[in-house]
Amino acid sequence: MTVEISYREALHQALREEMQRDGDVVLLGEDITGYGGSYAVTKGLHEEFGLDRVMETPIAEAGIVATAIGMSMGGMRPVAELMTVNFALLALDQIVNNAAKFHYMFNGQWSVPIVVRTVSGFGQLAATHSQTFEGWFASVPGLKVVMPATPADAKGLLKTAIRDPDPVIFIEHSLLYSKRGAVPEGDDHLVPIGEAAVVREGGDVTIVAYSRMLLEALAAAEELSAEGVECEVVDLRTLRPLDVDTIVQSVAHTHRAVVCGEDWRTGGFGATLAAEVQDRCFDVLDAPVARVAMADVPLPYARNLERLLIPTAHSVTEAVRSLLSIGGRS
Amino acid sequence: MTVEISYREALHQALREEMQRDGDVVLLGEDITGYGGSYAVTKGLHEEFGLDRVMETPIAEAGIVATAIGMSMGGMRPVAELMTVNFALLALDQIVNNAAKFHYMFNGQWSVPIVVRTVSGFGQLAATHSQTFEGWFASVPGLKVVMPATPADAKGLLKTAIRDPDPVIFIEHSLLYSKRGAVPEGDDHLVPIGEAAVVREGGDVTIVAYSRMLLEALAAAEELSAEGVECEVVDLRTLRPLDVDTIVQSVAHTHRAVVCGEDWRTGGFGATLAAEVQDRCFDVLDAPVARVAMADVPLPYARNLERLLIPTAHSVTEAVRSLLSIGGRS
Amino acid sequence: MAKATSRPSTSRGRAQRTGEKAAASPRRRDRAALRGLDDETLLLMYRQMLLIRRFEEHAAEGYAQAKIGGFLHLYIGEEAVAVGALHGLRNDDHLITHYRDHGYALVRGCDPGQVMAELYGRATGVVGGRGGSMHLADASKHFWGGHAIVGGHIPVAVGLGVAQQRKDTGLVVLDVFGDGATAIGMFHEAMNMAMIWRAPVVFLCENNLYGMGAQLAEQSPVKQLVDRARGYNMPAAQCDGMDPVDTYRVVREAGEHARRGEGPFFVEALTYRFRGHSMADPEMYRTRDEVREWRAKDPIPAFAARLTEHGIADDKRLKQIDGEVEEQVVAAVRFADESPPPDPATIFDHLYAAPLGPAAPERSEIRP
Amino acid sequence: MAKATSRPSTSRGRAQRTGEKAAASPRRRDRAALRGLDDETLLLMYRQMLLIRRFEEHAAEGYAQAKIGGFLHLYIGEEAVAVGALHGLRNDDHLITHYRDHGYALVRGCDPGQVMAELYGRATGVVGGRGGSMHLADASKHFWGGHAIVGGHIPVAVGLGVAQQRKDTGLVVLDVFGDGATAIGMFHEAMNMAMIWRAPVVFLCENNLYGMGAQLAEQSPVKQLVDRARGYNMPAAQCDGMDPVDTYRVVREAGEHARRGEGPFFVEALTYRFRGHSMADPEMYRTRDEVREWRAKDPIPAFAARLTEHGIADDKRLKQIDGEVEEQVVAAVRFADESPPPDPATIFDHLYAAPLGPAAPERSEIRP
Ligand SMILES: Cc1ncc(C[n+]2csc(CCOP(=O)(O)OP(=O)(O)O)c2C)c(N)n1
Ligand SMILES: Cc1ncc(C[n+]2csc(CCOP(=O)(O)OP(=O)(O)O)c2C)c(N)n1
Ligand SMILES: [Mg+2]
Ligand SMILES: [Mg+2]
Repeated sequence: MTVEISYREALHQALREEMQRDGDVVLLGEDITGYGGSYAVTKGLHEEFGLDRVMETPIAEAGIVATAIGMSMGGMRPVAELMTVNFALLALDQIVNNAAKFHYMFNGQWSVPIVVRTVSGFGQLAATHSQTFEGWFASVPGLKVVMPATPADAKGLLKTAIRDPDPVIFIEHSLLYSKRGAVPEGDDHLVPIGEAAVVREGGDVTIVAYSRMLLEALAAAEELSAEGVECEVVDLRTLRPLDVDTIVQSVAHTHRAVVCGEDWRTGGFGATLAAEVQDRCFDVLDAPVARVAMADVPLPYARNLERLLIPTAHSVTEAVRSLLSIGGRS
Repeated sequence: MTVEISYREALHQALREEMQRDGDVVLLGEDITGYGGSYAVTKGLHEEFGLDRVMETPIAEAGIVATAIGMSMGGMRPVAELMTVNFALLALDQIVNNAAKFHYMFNGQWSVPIVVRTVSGFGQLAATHSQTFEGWFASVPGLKVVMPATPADAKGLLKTAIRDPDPVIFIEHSLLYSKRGAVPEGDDHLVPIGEAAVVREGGDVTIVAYSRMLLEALAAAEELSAEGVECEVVDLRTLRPLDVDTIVQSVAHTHRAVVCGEDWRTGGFGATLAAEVQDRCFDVLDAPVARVAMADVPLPYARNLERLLIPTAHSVTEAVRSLLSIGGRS
Repeated sequence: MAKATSRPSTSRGRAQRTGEKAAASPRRRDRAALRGLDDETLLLMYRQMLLIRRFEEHAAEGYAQAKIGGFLHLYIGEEAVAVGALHGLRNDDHLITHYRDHGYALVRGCDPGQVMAELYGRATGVVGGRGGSMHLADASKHFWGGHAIVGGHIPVAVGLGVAQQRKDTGLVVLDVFGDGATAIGMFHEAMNMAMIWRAPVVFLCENNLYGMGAQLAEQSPVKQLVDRARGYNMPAAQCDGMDPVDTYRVVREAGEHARRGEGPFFVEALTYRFRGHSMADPEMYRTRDEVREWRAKDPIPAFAARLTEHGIADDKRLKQIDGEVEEQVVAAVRFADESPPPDPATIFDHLYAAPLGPAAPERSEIRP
Repeated sequence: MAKATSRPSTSRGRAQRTGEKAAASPRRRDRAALRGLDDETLLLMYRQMLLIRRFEEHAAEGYAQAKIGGFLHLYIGEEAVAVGALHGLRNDDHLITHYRDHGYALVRGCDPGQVMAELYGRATGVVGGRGGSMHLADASKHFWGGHAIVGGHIPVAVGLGVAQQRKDTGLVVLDVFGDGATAIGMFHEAMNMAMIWRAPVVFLCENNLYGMGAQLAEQSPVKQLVDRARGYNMPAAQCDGMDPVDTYRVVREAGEHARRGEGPFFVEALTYRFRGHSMADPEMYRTRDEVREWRAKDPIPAFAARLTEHGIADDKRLKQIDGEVEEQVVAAVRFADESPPPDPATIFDHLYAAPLGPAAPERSEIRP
């Protein structure tokens, strides 16, 4: 049995259910109480669980993540919210040097079971507020990085992340919050971290995507299908640990791959994917791994410029078409 | 005419000469005066130029970079020192959101002519003190990223970086400070930012390296040459803007590439290079682009473990040999 | 206002003390409070507050019509702070602010048309449509922006201040931020460094009682933000941020302190934003009563009343100013609306100040 | 010691006041200062200070012999702080420190052999040779490490403190850092948050007058670091960090304040490191005279003299302790030296606490 809810509601349910299940689960972050959460995900939770379990914090991103880390060492299961992923830069030392490393560097004496919920996205927010850094997070050993595209995965992965003993960077997408989708009913819907999903089958090109770009990829696949090009679409869902086998298996029969993301082309997660795929699939590739990504420029405010830069379904179809124009190798 | 000096001395000379040349050039950083600089690069400069031009700062990495940015807006040419690149995480917001973006987001009204000198390297310093993040810096539009391998480049590039109107992340290497090499005499030795150098010619494999890995690459090339394998070694010197043409030209005649770095394999600069090279050189590649990089794990303290993980000439020869074992495509 | 006090005195405190000892009528006292400023300046202050108010009312409309996108943070209710503070300093003193920056841009002399065009994302905007509401700037006027990372610009001002010192410009830096920003690490690093280097910086904290929805009272261990300055041994004072003249006085003294080479000064302006944090704010975190109470202190009618009471202007003159300002803003909106969007061909301009040479990978990646 | 004072009183200040009013001889006063503690505890304190001293002398040798690598930060001269502070708290109170952590590890009860083995990078080290000198830890003893990013652990302690509160453990957190760390943003965020949440945290700042080579006097706008606490309205006190008993008293009071639910407390321990910052320090930034002056206050002979003077131990007993400690340390060195290095096959262990399943890319990348 499923029920149709929004991505926002799915996340809200995940938080609420896990807080009901486990008294050690607490939320902390900026404006998550009275303001209602800047994207309204936590709305009402402070009324239900009280201000001890939904902790309003001052504006201090490093301090928020550090507090979560310390709380987890004290036996709790904190879910820290960083209002947007742009502000995560201020907490990067805490994430990279503390959260990601404690378990390893202290020889397994304790782990850091925190979730850092944050959000990427656009909307004429200009240069400093329109970035996304999943490629950076995904390069850090010790972190897990999750970026769900659908309400079902948002709910199932957030619940899994909260129960996971390792630090999980959970990146939502502002343009997905209102999207609706079927979610399994009940409070035991869990989606494993580290497993990609083939969400559309096809034999001509593999499109690897996650978060909002999954929707763009699916739209592109639909359009291309009408032209007779069948795309296989892989939703990564988890960026670290990367389910590279699922990608490799797909590319093994499509011989072509387009990897999609919203971070910068140079050094973004697409580069990580392209490097990995060309390494493991060299013999079967008929064309270079193509990347759909943000051009290497800060995002300007003006609507027309922003629209030119944000990757869309159109960018994906273009990339697929240009790949197909490259002759097979054999 | 050249003179043989150390990498440390070359950097020292560059700072000293530029400070003599331009009264707006000032240094700021932790322990760069009385302590003598943690790697002794700035030693004695505060005595020569006074504490107004060699400014000791408190321990506040974000504040240091921000101060440098503000000083540059006030018409100065600050060179900020972050004691090691590990601590740069604390200043990343300043680097990414301010230094890299002001020129673009304020429509070219002003630029941010700062140099952030910092250093990567190893020496049983354990997990938090043995990282390097050039792949991250190099992914940021608006930054220039320089990593010299030789005393001549260290001097020439630092002088250019100081005169450059854009923010330059200048990453030295702790294991290179005592290495000596020939440096052109006189105070007009400049090396342009954005130009790679082919430092050894060969027809079998292209090895792309920078900073300490260049030395390892050259040692590997020497060893392989004895076996009849001729490597072409490209010293990137600048990571952003990337001189991709030089790499592409080399790969066009070697058909194979190994890219070398010390940051993590997943998401490190090697991934950026591999993604770029497979994209531009697909038709000429006889094997996947191989990466020599740090394994995806925090560096442990114990000497034996550290030695296993740090990439060396041996890692490069292994990578080259395994590439050569892959049959040509045609 | 005490200098380098360990217990910072407040301008309000001083006003009270004056009140105690003197027998002067409230009206006499207030006239005295205006006396430092000539009528023209007072009228200019009024005009500027009104310009901000009308400008933002029209901006709110533009936002409702989706002509303005992204975040729009209105300054309505806080106008007296920007107006008073900038009158307390030289026109070429340096200015750097957080994202709630329309007021500062307008008072500093940016053309309202170009500011509105920026909000509209047009090529004629002060930063060419690249920055929007949060990133106004005009370096030629020593206005270094509009910054959207809370706290991120605070230490930049210290560097600007050090440069004034080194270059002996005689200028100071006005560094504006909100109450919420005092919790972040960069605020601390900036306050500390400014004191160590005696940088000529006036830290102006606009205490409007809220972060977004976070109440200062619950998010700060000190009741008065001037107390934050004590941890740095930095002199500090409060001013009435609903009164441009009180703000002017305190900031002027702070600025002169810095200009004399005595180092930084912290000013807390007590104020209130009448609108939500941004246009997206559901405003569930404060009561209508509280908002009503503060609206009763609206700086514009209050100042108008003082101007007429003291015969500096009559109602007619004020109405005239009102009309002129409205006209100016309507023209600004028209200018914005008629301006073209930025040319896509410029999209990679100004990524670097130096030509990149042959490498220039950025340019080759345009795939619009 | 005043609670929640705006002007923090110092333990020294108090001692002076006592001195003023009383006619007691210095010796009587000092006996009184020791009285809270029984002879056994006092002797244990002595033994622990000595253990740290001897341990580090041997560690310095190990470093000279290249058996120890990386950074080695000696605590010699500062022993009284760790000893006094930990006696002031419960054995299971939480402890988190910066990288200058040998003293805390030893006093908290980590086996000297395992600590030395850690410095030697051996499998038998407290963290299996992965951390070295800067990263000692034993979670079973509630000792959460040794941390090498200046300031990075300070706010972690706040979270630990909040957890004690929520779980009502009755425990407090001792959060140790240096004078230099008070400049960094994370210190500020931690102090602020701890006050907002009334977290049971004792912030113990070891003021040894220097960062690496940076003099506190030049790098801080406040002369006494207790003044930093004023910006947070946090109660604070100084203690004599060359005296384990004074440190004990102040930290105990601070701890009880926190344990009673009254929130955090800031303690500034006035101390001095006799050696360089790390073994690599050329020590050009301070004079021999200054070092000599402080060495004259060496806490170990000073404490020994008090013990004998008050008849708590005679020279023979102290010598015996000396011998026992030396033996213990020699055994520790032997243990370290004879221990095997970590097994390379473990190199990817504990990267994650949860099994990664089929994906597990990390493991496949071992290329040793
Ligand atoms: C580092 C950072 N964290 C969070 C935010 C989101 N945010 C924008 S404004 C704001 C509140 C700031 O409040 P205050 O400093 O009081 O300024 P005000 O808006 O009241 O003028 C927050 C939390 C941000 N922009 N930057
Ligand atoms: C964020 C950061 N910046 C710089 C350093 C380099 N560093 C290590 S110790 C130190 C001085 C710290 O001094 P203090 O806090 O007084 O502690 P002490 O060593 O005197 O005990 C510095 C600058 C670091 N480890 N982390
Ligand atoms: Mg505010
Ligand atoms: Mg110190």
